[in-house]
Amino acid sequence: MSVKVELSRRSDFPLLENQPELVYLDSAATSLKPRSVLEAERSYYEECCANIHRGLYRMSEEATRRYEEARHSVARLIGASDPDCCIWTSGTTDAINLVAYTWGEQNILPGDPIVLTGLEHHSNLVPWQNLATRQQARLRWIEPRPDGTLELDNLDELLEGARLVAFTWVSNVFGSISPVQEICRRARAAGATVLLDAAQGVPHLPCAVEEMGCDFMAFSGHKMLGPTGTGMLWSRRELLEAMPPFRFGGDMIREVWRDRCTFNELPFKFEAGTPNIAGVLGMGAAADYLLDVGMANVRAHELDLLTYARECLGSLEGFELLGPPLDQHSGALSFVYRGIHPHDLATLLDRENICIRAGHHCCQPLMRRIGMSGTARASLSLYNIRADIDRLAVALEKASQVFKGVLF
Amino acid sequence: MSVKVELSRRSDFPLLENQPELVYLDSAATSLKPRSVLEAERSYYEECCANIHRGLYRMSEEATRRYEEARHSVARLIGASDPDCCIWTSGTTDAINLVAYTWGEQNILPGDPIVLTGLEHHSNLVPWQNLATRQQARLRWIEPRPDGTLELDNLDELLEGARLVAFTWVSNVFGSISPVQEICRRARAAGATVLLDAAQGVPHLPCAVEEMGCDFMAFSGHKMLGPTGTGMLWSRRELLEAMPPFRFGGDMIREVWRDRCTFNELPFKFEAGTPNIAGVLGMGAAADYLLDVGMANVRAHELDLLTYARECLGSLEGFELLGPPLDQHSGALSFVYRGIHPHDLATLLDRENICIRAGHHCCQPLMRRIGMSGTARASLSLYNIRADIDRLAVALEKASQVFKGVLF
Amino acid sequence: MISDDLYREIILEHYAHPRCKGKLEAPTFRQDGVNPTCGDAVTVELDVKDNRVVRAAFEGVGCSISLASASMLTSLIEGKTLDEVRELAATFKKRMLNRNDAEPCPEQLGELEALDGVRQYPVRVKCALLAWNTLLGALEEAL
Amino acid sequence: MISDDLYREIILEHYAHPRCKGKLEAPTFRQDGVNPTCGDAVTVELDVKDNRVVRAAFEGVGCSISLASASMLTSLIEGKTLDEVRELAATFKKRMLNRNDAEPCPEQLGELEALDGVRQYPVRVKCALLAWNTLLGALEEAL
Ligand SMILES: Cc1ncc(COP(=O)(O)O)c(C=O)c1O
Ligand SMILES: Cc1ncc(COP(=O)(O)O)c(C=O)c1O
Repeated sequence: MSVKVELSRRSDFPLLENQPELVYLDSAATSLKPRSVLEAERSYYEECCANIHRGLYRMSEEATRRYEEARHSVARLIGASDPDCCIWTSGTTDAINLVAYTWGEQNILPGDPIVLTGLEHHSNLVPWQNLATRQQARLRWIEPRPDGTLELDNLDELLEGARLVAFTWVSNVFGSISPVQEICRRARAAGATVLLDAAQGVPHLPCAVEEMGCDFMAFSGHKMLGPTGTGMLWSRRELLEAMPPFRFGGDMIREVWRDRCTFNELPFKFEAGTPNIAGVLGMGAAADYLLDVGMANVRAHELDLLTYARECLGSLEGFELLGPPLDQHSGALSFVYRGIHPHDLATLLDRENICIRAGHHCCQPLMRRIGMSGTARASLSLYNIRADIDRLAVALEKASQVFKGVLF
Repeated sequence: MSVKVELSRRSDFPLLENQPELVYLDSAATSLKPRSVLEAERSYYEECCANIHRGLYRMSEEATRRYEEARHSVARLIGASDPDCCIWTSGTTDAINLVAYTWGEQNILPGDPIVLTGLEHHSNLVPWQNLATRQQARLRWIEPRPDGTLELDNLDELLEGARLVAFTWVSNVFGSISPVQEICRRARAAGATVLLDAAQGVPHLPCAVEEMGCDFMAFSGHKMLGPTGTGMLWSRRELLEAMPPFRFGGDMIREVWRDRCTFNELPFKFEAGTPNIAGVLGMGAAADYLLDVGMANVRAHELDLLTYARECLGSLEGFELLGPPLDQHSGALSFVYRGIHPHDLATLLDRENICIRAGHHCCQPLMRRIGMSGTARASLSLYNIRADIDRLAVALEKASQVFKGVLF
Repeated sequence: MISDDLYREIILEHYAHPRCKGKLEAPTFRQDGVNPTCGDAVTVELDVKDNRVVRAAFEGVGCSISLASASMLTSLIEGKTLDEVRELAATFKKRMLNRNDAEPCPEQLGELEALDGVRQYPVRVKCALLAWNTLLGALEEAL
Repeated sequence: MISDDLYREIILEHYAHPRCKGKLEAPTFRQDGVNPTCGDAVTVELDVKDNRVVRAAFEGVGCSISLASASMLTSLIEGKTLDEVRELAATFKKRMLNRNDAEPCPEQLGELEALDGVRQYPVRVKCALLAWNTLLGALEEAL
């Protein structure tokens, strides 16, 4: 992707326009938002601010139309042919908890193995831990290698009798891309249901959810250029129809009596109460934006940046990249630098207007496994440019001055 | 409140500026938003768009600071002395489900009576219905009178042995204000825990949550001038500390191992995953806005409008107000008019640029109880003015022309 | 009565004086339908002999559009074969769901043409279709 | 080494060469502390005789600020009575949490003054306080 394209994209992001000096390298935590996303929210509030689905006036009708159109946009982005199978949630965490409380309660029985990987974010670990405790199920672990790739040699053993396999598409710590299709294929062959945590996948990689082989896919809007408070759960129709609802209340019902009720059809059965209407419209606009750029172009741009970063930073004395080979690498660059503690690095880089993250990245068990208390992580998105990497390299060297004579 | 004050408030609402011809009388469904709320969201996205709580750079720190400041603002609005007892949720429905899944699962045992009123919105009924089914508990009913007030003569009988009393502060159908303190006092004297659905209360009435006597209070941001996708659960510290968490994931944990974890302190224990950061800032700005106007002034303005509306509409031939005496009336005016079906009314009024709601208002059991399939409902907020009522009266008479000779 | 794109005279006429309103003695098919959004409810009953609708009736609560549509439906289908009824329903649904169809209303729809104006009010289209979807539910049993 | 408002020489000095690092044989009090936000962890051990800290030690993983603060803490409290230690901790916490305190640093805090610069970095204040909060936890047992 040429510099010209990069720059024109950057001007779509008001925060970068307002702070041209800023180098934002924390998109794995949350991404910046393009103008069209903010505009989708603003125009809802200023032009057709009404509740949806039940209104008999035009403004409410228009809000409802935009709400359902946004669902179509995100369905298109992930390659889902049936928008009714795309459930709005408030984020990845909410989507995974939805599955744990509904499908999980119904299908995980005492003694059932649940297979996770050692890479999982707390949001794709703690809900299963809790479910396992409630249902007396057992957790099994696909082990990560030190570079964030997964050890699959003993996979068939782990899958024996497994009811559920839940794993991340892309590690938020290492940026390592899991072999999704292989794991899904082998898991389903073993009779397991598969949940894919796509929080770090959908924003970076082309997605054809129906071909990946998973049964559930969860992701967040705020990491894919959309607003906070949005997310989605995708699943197959048979599964969604067989599941009990999660939250109960308005909109998810069909008929209500004092002692019982019947539930609404998909997708509404899982969308109780007034949803995050403005947020949903923003997430739809984010999907449209990504579709417009093209996810293959997003990936190509990211690969270019990753290649450059691995070269440029890799040549710094004392820089150690924690991560997989380039072709399995997406989004996040974790590293250690000259023994400087990640917090100290983050503070020193912040002084140079560079935002990186430091710590356990909501992956404490992974940190224990690799024997670290945390890493420094720079993570990328389509608005980053090579100059951001240059700035990072210079700032790292400057940071090293502080600890010269102390650590090295 | 003088007309001058009214008008100056109206100009705070961009949608009213953009559509001066619009008469918005559906605030019980969702309210319009003042500029300061949109500005709070915009400035987050354009100035300090970062994830909270874990960032070590200034932008993230600033986002965290604003997020916690918003909690203080809403705490102030509802009179909560301890902001840690104020849990962000995605809305009233989410907040009530949180209580049902956590406190409910732990405290409602087979045979336990749960007392509800016949006025409840589906969101404060279906979660309890479902809990009652799961736990084999029983529902008992405080009966509504035809004007939306509650029959309390047999309350002590209903309360015998009750574990939970869940009821609405203000009916979203009739605008009737429940005698909150009396019900709470008697319920707690009988040993029951009390949940107050304040979705229609907080936007309209002064609130001193610690003096009302309830144990839980749930409300939505989008009905109190704030963004969609926001809400709050307030409770007492002892209760919140004794409750298990609801959603599991990032941020709500303290330490995580593969097989177990410990939970974070209040309020974070209940706020798993990346929250609706922009929405929360908007809800904080909405609280600031309401505090600035003063809830006593909001109520005074509303009483003025209700008085005027009851006079002005009440004198139309064939107009029948469904609702309580003025001093127990807030927000919503339900009515029937000349036998014209509420849907037909809503469509005919929409043509005159007047937004009202028609139908069961998510209260099907209540509709059955009062023997109607729906009502027409005009609902008010602080940006409404007497001229809106005048426009409604004229449009009703015009609508009646269509059905003249057909119905009357 | 004023002239109106939505509330045509013939609709109000059916609303005020519904045809075929009531219950059949021993209907061959009977189906309840509700519109959960608004609480409208309708029951459609059919007497069918030799694959032909001999009598039809409806009962229900709802707005002028949904009740007028139910009234037109029941009066139109009497005497038609089940295949003809299915085709009529399909044609009507297609017409109602295509807001931008500028073609004249298919002749076959007869006085249902009066509901053409509803297409400009998308939320009310559900009202116009309630009885028809209920009818189709009843006919599924007939297969 | 460059001069720096946050990373003062004395902090880096403690970080590079911590005092009192290690374990005590049979500590009177022992307390673990973690900062869940970032994963920093510290253990504080005390030998207490006649209400006086005879020896103190710490172990832990963390950034320069949290480890330097732990090192200063342990070296400062040796020889002090528990009441003096509590007062010192309270004074230090108050100082750290008041970003806008323009007063000179209380003399009592000694070389802890070097941590004054941390106040301008609110998220790092937690690092500076980790060992102190852990100490206060240990002292609660002493009551
Ligand atoms: C009384 C009452 N309770 C609960 C709700 C549900 O609120 P939300 O849809 O914001 O979750 C509403 C809103 O419709 C309401 O009016
Ligand atoms: C891999 C992964 N899974 C899940 C999550 C949780 O997402 P959210 O906080 O938006 O619910 C994150 C985000 O931090 C993540 O990186």
